[in-house]
Amino acid sequence: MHTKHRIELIIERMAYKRACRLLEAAGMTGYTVLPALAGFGGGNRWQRDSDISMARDMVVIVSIGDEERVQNAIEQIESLLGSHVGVVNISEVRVLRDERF
Amino acid sequence: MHTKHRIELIIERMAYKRACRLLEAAGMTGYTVLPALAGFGGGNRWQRDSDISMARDMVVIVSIGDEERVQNAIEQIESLLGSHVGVVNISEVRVLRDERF
Amino acid sequence: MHTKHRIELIIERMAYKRACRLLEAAGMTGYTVLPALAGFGGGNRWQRDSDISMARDMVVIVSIGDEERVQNAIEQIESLLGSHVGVVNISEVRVLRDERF
Amino acid sequence: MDIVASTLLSPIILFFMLGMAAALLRSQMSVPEAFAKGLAIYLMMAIGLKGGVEMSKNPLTIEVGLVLLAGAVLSFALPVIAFVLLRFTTKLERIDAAATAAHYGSISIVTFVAASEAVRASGLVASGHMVAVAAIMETPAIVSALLLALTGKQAKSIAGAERGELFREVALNASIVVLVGALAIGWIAGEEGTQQVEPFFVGMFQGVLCLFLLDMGLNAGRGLRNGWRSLGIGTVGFGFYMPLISAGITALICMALPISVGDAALLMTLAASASYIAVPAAMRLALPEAKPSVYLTLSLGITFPFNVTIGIPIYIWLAHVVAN
Amino acid sequence: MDIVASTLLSPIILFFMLGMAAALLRSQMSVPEAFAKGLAIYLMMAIGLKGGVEMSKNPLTIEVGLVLLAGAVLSFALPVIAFVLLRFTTKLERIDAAATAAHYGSISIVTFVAASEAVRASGLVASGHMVAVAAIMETPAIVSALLLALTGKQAKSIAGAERGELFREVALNASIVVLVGALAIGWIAGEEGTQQVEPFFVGMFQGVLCLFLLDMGLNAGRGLRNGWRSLGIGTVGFGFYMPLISAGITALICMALPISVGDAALLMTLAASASYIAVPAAMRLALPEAKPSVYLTLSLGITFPFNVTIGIPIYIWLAHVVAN
Amino acid sequence: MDIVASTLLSPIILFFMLGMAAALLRSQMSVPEAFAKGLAIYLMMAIGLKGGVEMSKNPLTIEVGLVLLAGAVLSFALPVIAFVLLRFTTKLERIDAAATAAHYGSISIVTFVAASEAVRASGLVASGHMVAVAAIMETPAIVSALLLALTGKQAKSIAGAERGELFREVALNASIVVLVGALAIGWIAGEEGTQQVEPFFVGMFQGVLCLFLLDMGLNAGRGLRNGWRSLGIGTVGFGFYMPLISAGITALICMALPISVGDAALLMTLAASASYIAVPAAMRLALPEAKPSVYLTLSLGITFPFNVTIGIPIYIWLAHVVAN
Ligand SMILES: Nc1ncnc2c1ncn2[C@@H]1O[C@H](COP(=O)(O)O)[C@@H](O)[C@H]1O
Ligand SMILES: Nc1ncnc2c1ncn2[C@@H]1O[C@H](COP(=O)(O)O)[C@@H](O)[C@H]1O
Ligand SMILES: Nc1ncnc2c1ncn2[C@@H]1O[C@H](COP(=O)(O)O)[C@@H](O)[C@H]1O
Ligand code: NA
Ligand code: NA
Ligand code: NA
Repeated sequence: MHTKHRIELIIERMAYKRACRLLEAAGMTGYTVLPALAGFGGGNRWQRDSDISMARDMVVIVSIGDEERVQNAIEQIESLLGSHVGVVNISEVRVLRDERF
Repeated sequence: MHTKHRIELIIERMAYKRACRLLEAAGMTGYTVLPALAGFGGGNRWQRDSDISMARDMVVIVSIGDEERVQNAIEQIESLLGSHVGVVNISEVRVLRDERF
Repeated sequence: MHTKHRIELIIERMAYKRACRLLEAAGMTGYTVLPALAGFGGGNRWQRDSDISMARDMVVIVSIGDEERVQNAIEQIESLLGSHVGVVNISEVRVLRDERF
Repeated sequence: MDIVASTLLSPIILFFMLGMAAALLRSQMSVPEAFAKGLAIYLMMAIGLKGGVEMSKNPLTIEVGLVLLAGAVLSFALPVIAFVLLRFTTKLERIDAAATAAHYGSISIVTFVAASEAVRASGLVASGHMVAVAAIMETPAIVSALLLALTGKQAKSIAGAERGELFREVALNASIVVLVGALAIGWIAGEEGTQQVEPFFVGMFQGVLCLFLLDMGLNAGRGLRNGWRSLGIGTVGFGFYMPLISAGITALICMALPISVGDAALLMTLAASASYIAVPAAMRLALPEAKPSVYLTLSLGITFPFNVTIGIPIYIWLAHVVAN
Repeated sequence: MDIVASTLLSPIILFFMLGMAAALLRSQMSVPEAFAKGLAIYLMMAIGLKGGVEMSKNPLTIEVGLVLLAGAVLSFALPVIAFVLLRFTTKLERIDAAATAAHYGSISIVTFVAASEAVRASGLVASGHMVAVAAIMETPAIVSALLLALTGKQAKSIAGAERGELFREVALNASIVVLVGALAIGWIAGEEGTQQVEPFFVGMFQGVLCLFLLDMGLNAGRGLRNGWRSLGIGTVGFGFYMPLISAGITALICMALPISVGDAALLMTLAASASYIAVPAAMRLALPEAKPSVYLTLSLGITFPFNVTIGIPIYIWLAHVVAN
Repeated sequence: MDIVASTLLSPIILFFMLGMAAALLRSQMSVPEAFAKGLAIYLMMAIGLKGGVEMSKNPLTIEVGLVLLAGAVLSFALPVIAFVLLRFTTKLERIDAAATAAHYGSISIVTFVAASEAVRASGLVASGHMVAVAAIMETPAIVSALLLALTGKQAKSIAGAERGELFREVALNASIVVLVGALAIGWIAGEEGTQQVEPFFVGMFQGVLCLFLLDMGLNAGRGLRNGWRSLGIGTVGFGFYMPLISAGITALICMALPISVGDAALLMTLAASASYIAVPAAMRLALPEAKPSVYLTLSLGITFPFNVTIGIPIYIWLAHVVAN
């Protein structure tokens, strides 16, 4: 078991490809994007099935990698987040198969 | 980077608005709800696409906030969970943009 | 509040039932499966809505349990992962209602 | 019997059986939930519109009012019978018995549609206002069952701010909104006004129903395969005899009502059918401790297949006996 | 007026009102997003094909070119007017005003369809190339609004590699791809070539529209209920008077154009309608700081209901005045 | 040639090309997966029912049995040829070559449908039992390819408890369940019994196909754009010449079979088509180490577009040569 860092980035669905490109550029070897169903932030609630434009939909991007790359990725994401509504959190996790990261 | 707490609440889809209202009441500044596809608990399996009533569907609510509010939220959720089938876990994470929480 | 371990297993949708069976066999009392929308790994990107075969879809399995069972589960999953493309991570979390795990 | 054969060999029922067989053989195929929910909304719109258009052709009479009243009373009363039977003949806990009882007092709109087809196929005529009866029977059973559950000690679970939420779920769930709304729209717009939407809502109806019943078969089969172990033999039996009891009671009521054979057959079917969409959802809110594996397996895995195959021909036959 | 009654009592609008009422009464029902998006694609295919087939019957004339040009100019110009009005009469920030302005310069294809039905119902004729006008009006408003936003200091947000992404979202979004594509296919295949797909794309159209408008009503009502608090009275008012201003300006232009009454009514409707699918998505990419709760509540919660109920009859009446 | 033009200019193919063009131009539009999967189930039901109804009109003859047998043999044998070609002409690993071979032995039902339309459009007649041939050809190729893969050392991967799961996925996947089930239902219910569902399953078929092919075009284009870099030139070439080889071999077999021109064209199309729904899913279970970016890019990104545009006219022409 090896210690890695896990980024969890909650961001607008429309902007997720931008964030993904940043993760790739920062050298992360993989990520997975999960759809959200509903949420609340800044005093506003949203719900996927009540908005056909998808303009308020959010997704959660999970990416696991070693400390250095994650640090790298976070710096880039920080600037992206300047204009977007996302929330990002990082935690330490243990993983199998170190060679994959 | 600032340390925050991350609540992850797995609860019935039909009841998620109740849980969300508690989170809002506890002062959490945001949360995101993810749909689940399938699951297992109490000896029973369920699958989203095999149940048109959605009565067994679960969702995962993720909410990040400071320790105090999370503590506050958890107390409220504990009473809600008395009758519901949810599972809740809390972990420590680091976040960007402290001012948003 | 009690300390438990949280497994997060990212695996092909087609193979998730195999992983679930292993978790059940390892004595985990529950798990929840979340659908993914898109992802990147091994140099390839995928997107759910661009592939009607679902052959590239991934899911995220979250399962919370006590240390011993999680250890047990991980050993089994390690062998499953031999042939599958999954990523697995483990973290420590605090939970309510110890008796449910 | 001829009705039995023509019911069992109609494409609708054959697709249901196909789905059920596939699920029991453990095929992994499934109809995506979002698609099936969309079809369900279509079906309720189509049923409501049809009923509304037909109602617009005839004046509302006292006879219609009596049938509506009979429906409401049945929906209130049947859960009490179901609850007592479950408590005496099975080991189900009070709360599971009450939740299950709610399902059997309420109705299954797909069973209603299947019966409407069978009624038409056997040369009978059914009235448009039976859709209104279906709508009216959705809710009282839930209220009735909650009262049964709350006489126990779980009372706290529906206190406070959640009552509003529960009320909206019970009174404004998708089935009721769409069914009653489409009924009203059909009534307002009338035959002429709905002519342009007829190819979609009338022409496609039977076909969409096939697709939907394929999914229902998959759901029913899967529910049965996963759930039957958690049910005792008494509970399984209940899934078979309760519809017959409900239909029998309704038959008695029909003898006292000025009701046509076709309408009587549909009223019996409504009474005999068990909800598997609206009520399970409401129960999750109102009685979260009740086990879905009990009530869903019973209503969807046992009673629904029983009704659409064997039940409906029985109810039509019974209608010939009690009405005229 | 007769048009008003027949518009308001058509099943399409009644289903819209049903959805809106259900949402305002806080019903939890919803149409799954995946299903609604599928229906939206169907509708755009059907509209495009119909327009293309009709265009294939007539040669392209200079008159058609003039109407297309008028549409493009309106789409460019209206956001400027909307922006100025919002900045002077409301407290919206520059970026929110610009994002909102983009919506009002662009168009709502469902409003267009509802107007087409009303035009037809009132005995007028509309041309196939109005679909091309609709397609052409989708995009210029976005460009115009971005220029307005960027004259402020947010300029950095659309720099660099993101411009390509934004261009593709704006020029190749689903509405434009499907609408323009289907228009071309209808044109190429002609009446004969599309005969086989007619039962689906023509026969089902009105019915699918009912289902879609039920969902639109739910969305609009929910948007309104959640969002109205965040809008000042001036902003709410804008949602009502801006469509009238747009239609009025278009009416003036129509007086100078060789345009039929039916086409004029549609052009006014296009100008008066506000986007709630393509533009919000583009704004999320281009101006992520702008608040969706402002522009979506306005366009979907206020202007869309206004247009499909009261607006369209007004525009048809106005078309009789200015065109012939 | 006339067939080529009428194939290429039919709305179905034009919508496919629209989708492909949009994806290659990097439009972000997409058809939600849940909706597309729902349409796929509809299409398979419609195809199965149609075949079944037609089969119910004619007795089953030895000739039919021979064509079914030919289909099964082809599905078994073609993967061997594909595998050998891939191993000798490309750098693909054994497991990737085997997984790809499975796709080319199995069939694409949408290609089959497109060919059926083209056959009909060129004045030929095809038999209902060709749907049964399609169903029979789905599976043997998978078995054959697994044997090829397992003669290597990956043998362990299909051991133990997973064999049952794999068997169910292969023998009871959605395509087979729905196709064979609907075929049987069409056969049982016959023309009269399915009359009520005809407006949905026959009338809508062409239109739904347009919508589905728009999505297929998007998928194919996106697959091609993302995947072509990971394929060598030899592998890309295989995607073009393998369908021709399969069709050629089938042509030889057709010379020995008592088969009509229309049926021969369809049999060649089935042989030439490559699976992109059922087989990829099965490969993920059976050979998870094989790369989807190889086999999906080939079957969906190259062979499918090739077949529906150029291939089908060639096979129809070839059918005229070998059958009569
Ligand atoms: N503290 C939080 N925890 C989890 N999700 C959040 C949080 N804050 C915001 N979100 C998500 O981000 C979306 C936009 O929030 P905001 O950036 O506050 O407007 C919300 O609708 C939520 O889905
Ligand atoms: N230990 C667990 N880890 C993750 N999810 C769980 C766990 N236990 C229960 N769940 C989820 O909660 C649902 C209800 O479980 P239960 O409350 O045990 O009936 C399950 O179907 C799972 O989706
Ligand atoms: N480091 C990672 N973090 C999160 N998800 C990953 C990671 N690596 C791979 N994945 C997911 O697993 C899928 C297959 O990746 P791979 O096993 O690298 O081919 C990807 O498409 C992602 O969805
Ligand atoms: Na009942
Ligand atoms: Na406009
Ligand atoms: Na083949």
